[in-house]
Amino acid sequence: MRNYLKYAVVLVLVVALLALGGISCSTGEEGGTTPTPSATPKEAYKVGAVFATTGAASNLGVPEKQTVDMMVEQINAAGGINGHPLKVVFYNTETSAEKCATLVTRLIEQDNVLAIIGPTTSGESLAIIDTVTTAKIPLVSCAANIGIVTPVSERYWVFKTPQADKDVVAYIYRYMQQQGITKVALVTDVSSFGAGGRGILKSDASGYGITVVDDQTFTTGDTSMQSQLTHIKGTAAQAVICWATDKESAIVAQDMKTLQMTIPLYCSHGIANMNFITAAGTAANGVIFPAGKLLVVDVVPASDPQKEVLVKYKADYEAKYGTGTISTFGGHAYDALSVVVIALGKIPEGLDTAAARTAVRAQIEQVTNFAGTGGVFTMSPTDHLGMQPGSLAMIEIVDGEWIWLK
Amino acid sequence: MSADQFVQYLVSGVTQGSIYALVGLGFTIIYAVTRVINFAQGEFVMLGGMLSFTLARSAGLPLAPAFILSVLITAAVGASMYVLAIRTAKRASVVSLIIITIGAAIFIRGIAGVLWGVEPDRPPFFTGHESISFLGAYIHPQALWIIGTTIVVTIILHLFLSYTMVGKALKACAINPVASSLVGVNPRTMALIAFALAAAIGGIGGVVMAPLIMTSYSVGVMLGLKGFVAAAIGGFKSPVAAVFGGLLLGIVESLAVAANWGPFTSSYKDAIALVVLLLILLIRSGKLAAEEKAS
Amino acid sequence: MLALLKSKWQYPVIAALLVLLILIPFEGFMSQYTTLMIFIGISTMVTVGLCLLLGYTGQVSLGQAAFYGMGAYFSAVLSKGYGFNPWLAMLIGAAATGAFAYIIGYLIFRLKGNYLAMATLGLGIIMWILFRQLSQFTGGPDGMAGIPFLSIGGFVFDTPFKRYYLVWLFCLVILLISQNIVRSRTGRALRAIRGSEAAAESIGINVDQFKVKIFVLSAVYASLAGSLFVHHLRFVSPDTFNFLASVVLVTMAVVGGLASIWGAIFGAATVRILSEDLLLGLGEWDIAIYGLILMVIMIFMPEGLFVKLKEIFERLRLRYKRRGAEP
Amino acid sequence: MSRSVILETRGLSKAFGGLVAVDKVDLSVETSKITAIIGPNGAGKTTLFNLVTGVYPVSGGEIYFQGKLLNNVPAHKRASLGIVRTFQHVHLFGNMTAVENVMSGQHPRSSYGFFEAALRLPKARREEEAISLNAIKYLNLVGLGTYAEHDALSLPLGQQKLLAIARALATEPRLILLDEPGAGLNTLEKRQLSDLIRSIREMGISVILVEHDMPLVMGIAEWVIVLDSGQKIAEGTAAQIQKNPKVIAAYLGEEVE
Repeated sequence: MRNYLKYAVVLVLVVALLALGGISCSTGEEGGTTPTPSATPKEAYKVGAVFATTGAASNLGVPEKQTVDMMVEQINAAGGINGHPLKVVFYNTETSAEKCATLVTRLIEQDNVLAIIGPTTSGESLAIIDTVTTAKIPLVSCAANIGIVTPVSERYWVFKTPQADKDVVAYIYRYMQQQGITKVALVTDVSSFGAGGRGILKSDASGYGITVVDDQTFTTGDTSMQSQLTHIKGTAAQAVICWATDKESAIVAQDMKTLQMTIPLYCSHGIANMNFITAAGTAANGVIFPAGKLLVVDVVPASDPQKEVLVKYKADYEAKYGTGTISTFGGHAYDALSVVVIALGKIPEGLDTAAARTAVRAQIEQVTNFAGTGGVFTMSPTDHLGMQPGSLAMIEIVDGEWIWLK
Repeated sequence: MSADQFVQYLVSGVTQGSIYALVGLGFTIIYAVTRVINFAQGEFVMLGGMLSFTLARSAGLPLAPAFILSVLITAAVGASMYVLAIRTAKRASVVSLIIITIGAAIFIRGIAGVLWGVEPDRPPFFTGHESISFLGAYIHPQALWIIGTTIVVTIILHLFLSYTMVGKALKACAINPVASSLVGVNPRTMALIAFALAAAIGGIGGVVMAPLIMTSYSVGVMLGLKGFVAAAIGGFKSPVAAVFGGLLLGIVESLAVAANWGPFTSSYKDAIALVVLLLILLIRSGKLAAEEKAS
Repeated sequence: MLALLKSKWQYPVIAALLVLLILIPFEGFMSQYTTLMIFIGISTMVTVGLCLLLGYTGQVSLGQAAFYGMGAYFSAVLSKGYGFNPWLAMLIGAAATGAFAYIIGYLIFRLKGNYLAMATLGLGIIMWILFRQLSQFTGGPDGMAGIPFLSIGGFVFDTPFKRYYLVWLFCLVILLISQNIVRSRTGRALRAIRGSEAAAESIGINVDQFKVKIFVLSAVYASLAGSLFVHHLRFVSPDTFNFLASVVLVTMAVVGGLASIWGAIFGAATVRILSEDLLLGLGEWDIAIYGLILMVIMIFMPEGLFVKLKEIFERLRLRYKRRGAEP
Repeated sequence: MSRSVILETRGLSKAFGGLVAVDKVDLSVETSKITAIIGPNGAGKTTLFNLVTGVYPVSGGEIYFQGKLLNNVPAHKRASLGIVRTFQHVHLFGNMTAVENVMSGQHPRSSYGFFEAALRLPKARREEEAISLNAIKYLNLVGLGTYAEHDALSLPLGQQKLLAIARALATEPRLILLDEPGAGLNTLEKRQLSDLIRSIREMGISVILVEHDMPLVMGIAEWVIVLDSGQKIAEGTAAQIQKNPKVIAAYLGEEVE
């Protein structure tokens, strides 16, 4: 009897809070309320975006979000998509798979977006595949793990734009072969990104006549990798491969310098931004890593199909957010949103939400020879990444500059 | 493992240990006086680092003033945290107070994220960045600064607690708040001092370690956790115990990497360190129980 | 509170609110909150355990996410990896987690107060590391996707709509069970332990044994919640169960109010709704404001929302009565 | 040993580190009598209680309860054997009402566990009914029936002490040890206390009390044992004790009314 009453109290609060929630989200993002279907002929196309602008992957998520903000301004300034203004509803996942899942549901059910771009990390992406598939809404992920789009049969609604780790690893190993390196030591982050790289680095090494002589890891946020590197120093490794994002990679570079290790350091595309150079300082010198051509746009030949978009994107981004802020992560978001915009441009007028989502997915799969910042994309029913070869550049850092090692 | 390597492991371990110790000190001071585990301690360290970065790099202040200013501001933050959040919570139980410190940590981190952005920053090194050779091992000059600071801070703290009026009052309050209030020591004033002191030490730590380990709005989370473990190993007893805990933690982690046996690669180093913590706690609890019976 | 029972308008209110809880997931009503409510229900299940442990017995656990995670991973690994029936997997998970908690509790409860907090914290992080490193079973830091749905006979819980009722059924059952325990001989024993261990011993309460029992119970709650979590999200990854997750769970318990297991719903709802709904509009400031709100709640209602709400309720009732009295 | 002895100690000793708190004490307490243990501060009275109730392990000697060796019986088991104590610093359960405090005293006299409780099985209901009835009974016995629903700590000290006794009685003991029940009570309350202690004895429960208040002790105690610095220096009836030179010597400096 007493606990009946408590039910009452409990439910009152829950409902009250929920109601508040309703209010806030309608006041929250400007005009971000549910669209009244075919109210005005040219109502906005709504796209959802989920990026990790705080938490472990924030240094990837922030440029991604900033890129999207910039593109929305540009597209709407240019009259939108066939006269439809573009509206992006953005939420911060705080690099949490669980939170990401709730937010994506919110985008689908409350904001009625037509497509979703992001999230930033592989873990978050894998966490929402089921959600978007059951809800029948296209997702263009900005995360590395190839498992996000394979097997395609189970990923009907899911696409992604960043290079697959497998391709990047292959690119590094091929380069090492040329350099005559046969023994490497790995030092990788235990995070989703680092572990993904580590797995492929270990499994694919033999294919290039390379043996992994030491396999060290560290925890995201660790403040020193000296012990791991000391262990590596005791092996016959001819090079160190570090798979992590900028901060941890910078510490590895610095600790190698401290330990006066002379063997070269190869890093992942996770350090493709200025943060790494500013963080590692002089220790960044001589670090080699593969990345999209974005970083070395100046020396990309005019003949290159990407040249134009690379130049424009870099110019616009740095004009808006300051020189040296460019990063390939923002590029991934650029490619993701562009693919969606292309698709939106081709869907017929006056579809209801569900039909529009289906149409957008179909159109994304049709995208051919789209020159993005990360590479040239040709999607197909059998390939939801669709990145064409030759999109990567091997880059060395020399006196704080990115040099393309052709 | 060669002798040189072994020394190197120890050197790296001691460096890390000193970092953990500097964070652990703050935990210990506040816990001893207020019985509150201050989850915002890591954020104090973060503030020290970020402030010194802003003052040194952006405002172009020379090292000394940047150092002092950062520490003072951090101490002020700690004090105001006590006055605004902890002291105003009158009827709050210790658990509620702990949750308040968690709230404070999230708040400070959130503000920092907005003010400084999310990318890592590095204040200038105190003295160069060419590593120094030492018994066949190498050590970064900044690491020497960190170890030195830890030693100095610990000694000063020890002297402060043993020989000054305020210090003795703090100690008394730590041992028995009720009794000490009877002899005219105001626990609230002591708590205020404890928070300011802990924040200041956190700030000092942040300033000296930032050039080596870099700083960003979120470093407080991991450092706070390690510092807590350090303090826990030390039993939240005395500053010296906390430093011992920090060093032990650092060295265990380093040697765990060195061992590298079987499946236990370096990815288990944190786990191994925590197992050590658990063992120490269990062993101590035996003693604790005995003491309790005796008292 | 007893006096409250006399207020006559309670039954219609309760009825209305129960109907509301039932209606929430319906299209065009509040269906957009279905997912959020599911997660609130799941968090509540874990938080109830913490209320019993922390609020009634006075034992702090900073490692509850470990048990939450064990349930989740047992369900995920057994049902996806080894093709077990999900319900069986859930059962095995709960049993194994309970047994584990019993062994740990047996060792740990020689520790008092904050030592216990430290030990459970360490335990929680170790489990998190294991979830991450035993990748041959757990899928490592990327986690596992495509975990099967729960189903009864032919009826599959394949939509949030269906799972909403499943989760809340579990949640309410657990709340009622806990309610009964709290109101029983056992409940008094637990509160006695919190009140004075010496006195509890003196009247024949086996303090250590009860501590372990309640620790096991809270672990089992967490494990069940974890199982429901993976069968809802159909994905599991280690970071859901890291140190911060444990802290959030304790926060939920304290914010809701340790004085009553019903506080659990308030805690879970407040924390989740704040961070996953209310504050989303605030852009980059949301995290700072969340921290601020957390502090304010604790400063002005240290006993938690539930107690506060009871007070307000009581006041309203008295005013209502006085009105009735006046001619 | 004779039938009528309920508690007996032989060479009972307790040492904390160097300091010996209880030193080879031989006691034999008769059934359903009121026995008082007196002695100057630090005589080891409370330590003796803690040994009998199992709060401390003994350092030497034996404790027999109704002829059964008690040394290795854990504290919480002694209550179900029929030994219960009250505390100098009341130790009520602050997070409960008065009646709940007494109900928790019924713990060793009820048996239903987690499972029955969780599902409110008939057994649980039955026992709960009995428990609350008994609780009320003991509350009335100490004259607190009207305060059943009050928070335990909201009561004045005098009533708190009575409540603590009610809680102890609820364990249905054979022997109750009262640790300074009179401390901090006014004359009226003390008179009530004496009456209560007598009526407890009437219920056939043996009473041992440690008390500083001599009038109270001499008023009700049928047998008095005097401890000084851990050793038994005298025992006898109140009259005998008051004349005993050793006792007077021991109390020198402390006022004996």
